[in-house]
Amino acid sequence: MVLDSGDTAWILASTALVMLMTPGVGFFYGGMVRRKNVISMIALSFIVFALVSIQWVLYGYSLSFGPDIGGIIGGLGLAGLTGVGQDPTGTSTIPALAFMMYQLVFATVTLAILTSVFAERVKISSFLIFGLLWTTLVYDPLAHWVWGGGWLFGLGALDFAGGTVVHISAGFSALAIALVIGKRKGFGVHTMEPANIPMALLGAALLWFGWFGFNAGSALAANGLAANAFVVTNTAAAAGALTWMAASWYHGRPASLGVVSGAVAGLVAATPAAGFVGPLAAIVIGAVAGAFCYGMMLLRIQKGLDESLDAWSIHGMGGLWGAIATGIFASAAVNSYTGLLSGNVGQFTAQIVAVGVSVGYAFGVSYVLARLVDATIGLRVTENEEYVGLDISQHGERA
Amino acid sequence: MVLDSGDTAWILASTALVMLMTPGVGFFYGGMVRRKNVISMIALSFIVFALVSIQWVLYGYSLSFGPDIGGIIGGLGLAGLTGVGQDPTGTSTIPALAFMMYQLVFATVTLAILTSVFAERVKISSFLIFGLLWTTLVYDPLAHWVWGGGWLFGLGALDFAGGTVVHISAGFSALAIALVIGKRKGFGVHTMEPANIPMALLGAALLWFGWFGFNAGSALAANGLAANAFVVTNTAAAAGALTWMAASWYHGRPASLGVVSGAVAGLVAATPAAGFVGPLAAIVIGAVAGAFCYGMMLLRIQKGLDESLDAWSIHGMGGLWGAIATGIFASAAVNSYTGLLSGNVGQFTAQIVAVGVSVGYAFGVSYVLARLVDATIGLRVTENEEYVGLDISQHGERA
Amino acid sequence: MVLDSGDTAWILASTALVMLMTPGVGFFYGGMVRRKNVISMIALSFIVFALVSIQWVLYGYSLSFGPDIGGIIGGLGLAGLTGVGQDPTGTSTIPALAFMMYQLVFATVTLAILTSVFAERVKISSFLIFGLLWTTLVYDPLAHWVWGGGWLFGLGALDFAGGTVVHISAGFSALAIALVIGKRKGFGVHTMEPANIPMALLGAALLWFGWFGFNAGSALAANGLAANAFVVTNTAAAAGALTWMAASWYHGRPASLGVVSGAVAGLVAATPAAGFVGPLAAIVIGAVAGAFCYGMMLLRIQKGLDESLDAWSIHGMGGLWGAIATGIFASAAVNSYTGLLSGNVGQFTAQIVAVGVSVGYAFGVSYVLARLVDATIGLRVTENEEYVGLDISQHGERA
Amino acid sequence: MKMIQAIIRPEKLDDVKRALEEKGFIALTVIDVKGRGEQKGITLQYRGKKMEVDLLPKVKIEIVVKDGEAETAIGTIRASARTGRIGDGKIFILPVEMMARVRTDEVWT
Amino acid sequence: MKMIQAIIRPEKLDDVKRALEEKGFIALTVIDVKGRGEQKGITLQYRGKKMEVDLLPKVKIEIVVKDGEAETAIGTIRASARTGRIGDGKIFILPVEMMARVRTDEVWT
Amino acid sequence: MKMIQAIIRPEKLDDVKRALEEKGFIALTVIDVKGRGEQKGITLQYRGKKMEVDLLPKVKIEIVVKDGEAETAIGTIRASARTGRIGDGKIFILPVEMMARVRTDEVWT
Ligand SMILES: Nc1ncnc2c1ncn2[C@@H]1O[C@H](COP(=O)(O)OP(=O)(O)O)[C@@H](O)[C@H]1O
Ligand SMILES: Nc1ncnc2c1ncn2[C@@H]1O[C@H](COP(=O)(O)OP(=O)(O)O)[C@@H](O)[C@H]1O
Ligand SMILES: Nc1ncnc2c1ncn2[C@@H]1O[C@H](COP(=O)(O)OP(=O)(O)O)[C@@H](O)[C@H]1O
Repeated sequence: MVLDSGDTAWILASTALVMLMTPGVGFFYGGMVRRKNVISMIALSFIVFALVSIQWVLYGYSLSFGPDIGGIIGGLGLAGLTGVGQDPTGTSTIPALAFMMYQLVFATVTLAILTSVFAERVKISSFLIFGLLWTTLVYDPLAHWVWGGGWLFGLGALDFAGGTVVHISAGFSALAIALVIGKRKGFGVHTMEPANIPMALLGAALLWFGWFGFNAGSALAANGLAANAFVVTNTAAAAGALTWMAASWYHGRPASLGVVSGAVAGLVAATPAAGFVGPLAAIVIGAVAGAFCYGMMLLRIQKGLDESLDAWSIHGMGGLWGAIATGIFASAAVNSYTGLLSGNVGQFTAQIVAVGVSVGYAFGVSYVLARLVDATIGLRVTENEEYVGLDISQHGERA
Repeated sequence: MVLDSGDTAWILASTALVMLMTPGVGFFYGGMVRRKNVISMIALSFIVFALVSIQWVLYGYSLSFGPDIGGIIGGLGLAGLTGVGQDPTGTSTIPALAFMMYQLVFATVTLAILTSVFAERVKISSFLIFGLLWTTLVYDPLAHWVWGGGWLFGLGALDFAGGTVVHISAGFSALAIALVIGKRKGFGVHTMEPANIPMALLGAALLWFGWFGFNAGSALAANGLAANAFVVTNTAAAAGALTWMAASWYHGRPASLGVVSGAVAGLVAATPAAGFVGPLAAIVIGAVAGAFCYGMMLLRIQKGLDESLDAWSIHGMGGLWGAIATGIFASAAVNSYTGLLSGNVGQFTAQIVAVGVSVGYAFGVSYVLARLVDATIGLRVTENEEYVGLDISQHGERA
Repeated sequence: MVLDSGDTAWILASTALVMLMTPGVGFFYGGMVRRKNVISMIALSFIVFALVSIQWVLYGYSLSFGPDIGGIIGGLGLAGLTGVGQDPTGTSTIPALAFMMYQLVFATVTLAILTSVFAERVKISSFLIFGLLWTTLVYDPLAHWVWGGGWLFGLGALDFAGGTVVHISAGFSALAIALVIGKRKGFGVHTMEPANIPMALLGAALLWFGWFGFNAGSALAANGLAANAFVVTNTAAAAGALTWMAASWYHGRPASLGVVSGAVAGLVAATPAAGFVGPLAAIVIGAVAGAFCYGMMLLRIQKGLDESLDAWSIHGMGGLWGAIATGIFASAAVNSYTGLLSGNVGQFTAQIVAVGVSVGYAFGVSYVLARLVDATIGLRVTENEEYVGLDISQHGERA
Repeated sequence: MKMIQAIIRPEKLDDVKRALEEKGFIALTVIDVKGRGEQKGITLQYRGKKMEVDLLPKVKIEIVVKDGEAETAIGTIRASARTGRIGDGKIFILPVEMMARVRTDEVWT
Repeated sequence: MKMIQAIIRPEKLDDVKRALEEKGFIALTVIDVKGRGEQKGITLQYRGKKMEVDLLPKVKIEIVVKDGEAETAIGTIRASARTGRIGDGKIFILPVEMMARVRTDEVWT
Repeated sequence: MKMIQAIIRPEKLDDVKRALEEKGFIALTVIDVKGRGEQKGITLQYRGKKMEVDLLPKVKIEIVVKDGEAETAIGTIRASARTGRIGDGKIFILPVEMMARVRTDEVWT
């Protein structure tokens, strides 16, 4: 189709918004670790961004969106962006390069979320290698399956902006890696106070802001569907913020970190659903997400699991709930799909399958990769380096 | 009318920009309070955002923009966003949902501005209740009167992006509440040094950035008028920054907080005028705003009034000046309206009336609401909680 | 031509993005100076923004883009924005006011970059005067020569988004001023630890984010060329980040400030090239920029030159490399221009000439201006003021 | 000589500094500390439960004075730092055997 | 009276505070410091080269106690701050000639 | 034993640390403080008016040494911290009655 300047303007703006989410994750996480690891945490987000940007241009985009090979993976036909041009292709109204770039920022933020489990203990060289393997072997195939014409897409599973590809995959990968990398020294023994809560709140603000590009941009056009996704995103975030706040208030005081964690939970849950459900369903989806992810966080802590910054409980479980909720609340009034509430059991099961597959694939491959890297070059820094902190030991800097 | 993708792209982008203003206010204010209340101040902005987001979707939008009831208030016909769809309505070229969402972020930032007067002493539970009452009983009616087809609109008062609805209402409400909630302990006795000036500057940067969405987005289209509003906004901000800087330099040193306060004063004053006046008028409007609001701040301090972060002197008085200036400088070369300078006395009086009504309504209702909440559940924390700081006493966190 | 709402939406959004770069520079630089000068550094960026905003509206835009006078400068026909209206002019599809505003934010960020060399020692009053002279006598003419129809444009030199006008001019001016203003007391004697590395990283994130508006906006339309520029920008930044990281790793540890400095180097180098080269060339351009600018920084330090925050080595030399690289890699597949690799030697020499002229003009005039201001009112604060820090001595504030 | 260490409320620092100045005690060193007194900080009621905020921000002033001046200095600090409410602080006197100036070779004992 | 100054690991502060509390030592002052011990901080291996991180964050606790109580306080701190690894810290005892309360006119010597 | 407290310019910390190290004084504690000397900080001229910046950032070094080593330590600090300009700092010596290691049961008196 012919290029539409309005649609293109919106996609370019959305891409910039989503780009900001990667440092946003960095500041969100960086504010929550201990003082001696703040820079390390933010630096990881920049390094992720640079690394995946190059990987994606060289071959990642092609693996995800290149010519389908048996429903499993894309071919290398688009490697180096050969043939990815300034004109729209197919039914698209935006430049092929804009679509590629928009997908790039999704790939980067996914790996950024995953840094949660590496917090305060990862060796930077090992992280670089692991990250490259992970984005190639976990993210790229999943993106192909769901969005690139792969087999999950064929199954009819709905995922508007990446509940499975981004959030479930990052969250459950984090869970798997947590089992391999082990707890931070002193976890559960000393209190580990967040270094800089205002910084974490800044990160959350950037995330909320950027998420409008993430979800509303996924309409790939500046149209009514984008507006719907925008509203659903914001509404779910607000509802999640309020229920997490209420739940944590009930257990003590309403921490600011709880408010924003709830918002992120709502944003995550809205991600697969934003283009399929309406604003009132968004309230339910977000509200459940806030309370549910809060509970999952408590469960994680109770189990003594050091998945340090809750990629699993918020992104993994929030994404899981959002994907299922899409199968429940999808409404023909919004888009041409219906869910369980409209009597469409098929959609609901398709969602469950997609969730199951994503969970299993992400968890399994990540576990194997983490063991591999750990067994060869070691994922963790030495005990002394961990004690001194990664800022000094890995970067030679002090916050 | 039919949907225009360019206009829609710009409104969606503008909505995201304005959304960022709410945490922007949080950081701006958070940097200026004492260290023990920084988190509290930022958290209030997030809580405001979540609260008003849900209120607006449930019934706030309907009260403001629903079917007019006697010029006073909108009916509940649009409650729960029933009938607010993906298509444009009337002469609009953007999705009805996009318009709703754009208005939502205005409602949130207005309540965020109002947190100024609650700084360092409000009980969070009382704030939640007060905030909900205020946005429902002050903001929603005012928005209806000016933008929703209510009686002030009928009078012909001009308010491009919210000088009355947003700034006068927040500013004069803050003044009223200041009389009820009382001074912070130690106000005027001890120096209260701002905790983190760079954080306040960051907030100001986000405000300036977001304000382009606020004012230029109010054209509701990506057109020449939007461009004019964009230019007027920036020019007035710059002029305000320079005059406040000069005035404060004259009295001592040019503090960075003065520079950005002047910019905010200019932005506020540009808000009602942006779509009606040209760039040279913007220099005058902004320059006067910077010096005038600086004087109002000095007056407030001299009167011993603890309207802590100057919502009144900057937003209230800046909005008042901007609304009147619109009646002076409105030019047919920009839009189809003229002001006093073009000999249109009628417009000037309409502006005065609108200002008077907004000031009176906001001040009066806010005063009553504040007394009510204070008399029942109490607006303030206990003296000990105030001494310890709201971060710990209300949120259990330390910055 | 007729106004295109999509193009206008993108330019307005881009303008907002670029606006954010000026405080972005403030935070980037502010985080790298010593604690006692953090506010000063950020404040300079706000002051620059306000000052140039007014200058540009009054006469700066006219000098740059007004009716050409002998290829040297624009006339005052557009002073006070007379005749700069809401409609597009010529072949443009965006409001003339939008184009003016977009150019304004370029002028501001250029002067912001230049604050590097004034860090921690400039008298604020002198900076105001110098800044006004510089933007008028260096920036405005250069902008006219390259973009406003002046003589360099006639030569056929390519500069997509400001490699010469913005980066070479700021960078080499900084070099010249460094020779006049002299070293900070204690430079090379005491270690000068950066006050707040996370703040510098935040500034870098805002720069990267805003740069999409800078480069992709320079297509002045939401089209395939904008998408290409967007991709080239991001790819070069990522490559620059990785090579600077690798180079600094080789010499010790991979500092986070190195990662983002490399990204900025890549962004700078991409600036002149973004609309003329493809993504693979961007990898080369960015990769070379990261390593090359790192080397230039080492050289500067080794020479004992206190061009404090590396405007010269990153912007000056990065811009120089980018401008030359444009002459090498320009490809007809991207835009209608070719470079050396396609056998077009003429383009390559045109680039060299443009670089030489910009370097010479910026360096020469800046040197003279700096001496002039230094000889009359003095560029530096007193030794005691410098010791106490500019935050207190110039602004009366503490970070 | 004596070192007087006074732990006071941060918001009283300006008052204390001014009062000391008037009595001729110019030189001093200030340190940000956290502390709790015998009553264990401040107890807040929170939804029925009690919560103790035990380490509150305080400011520590250190002044080294001649033996005979300690009395006056302490009196001045006490008068200017007192609010009468719990948390006003404590003053300690430690013996100092010698004081030396870095800039010159002066020494006091 | 005696001033006990104990320099300990920051992560042990809660334990030490609690232990002191149990023994009846409520009042104390806490200061963030950096320090290095005789073994010059921590040595890291880095690509063949050694790198010394010499100033590590520590916490200093100051408690003023009656002469007879010093022994117990020191024992309590030692027991609760010890991990057995290098960097556990040091304890110093300084003589205090007088302690005064700001809020009242009480004085202890 | 003696506790040497030296208040120096922050930018001299590295020099002082290195100088002490060379003389065998490895262990030390560093505290960020603010202070003013007898000349009341630094006076700036500002548009005709005078402005006093009275609390300037300083660094305090604390070293506990054996009685006989105090002299050397002080000399070393003085030599390495001196710039000759106002604000170079002061050094105090306080008596220490006992020093104990947390990690072991060692005690020095
Ligand atoms: N025995 C002590 N040892 C060390 N510090 C003390 C001691 N007593 C009080 N302090 C310090 O003085 C501060 C104020 O003491 P506090 O007991 O609150 O004053 P008050 O005497 O009014 O009750 C405490 O926060 C603590 O820092
Ligand atoms: N002689 C000393 N003077 C001043 N401070 C000291 C001295 N010895 C130790 N410290 C402080 O105690 C901290 C812990 O000492 P360290 O030597 O690491 O303990 P350990 O005795 O287990 O080796 C140091 O970081 C330093 O702050
Ligand atoms: N009598 C004192 N008591 C406590 N601290 C002091 C005293 N004299 C100096 N200081 C500390 O030493 C620092 C440097 O002292 P200063 O007087 O500036 O040095 P100089 O001796 O060169 O004039 C001061 O900022 C203050 O912190």
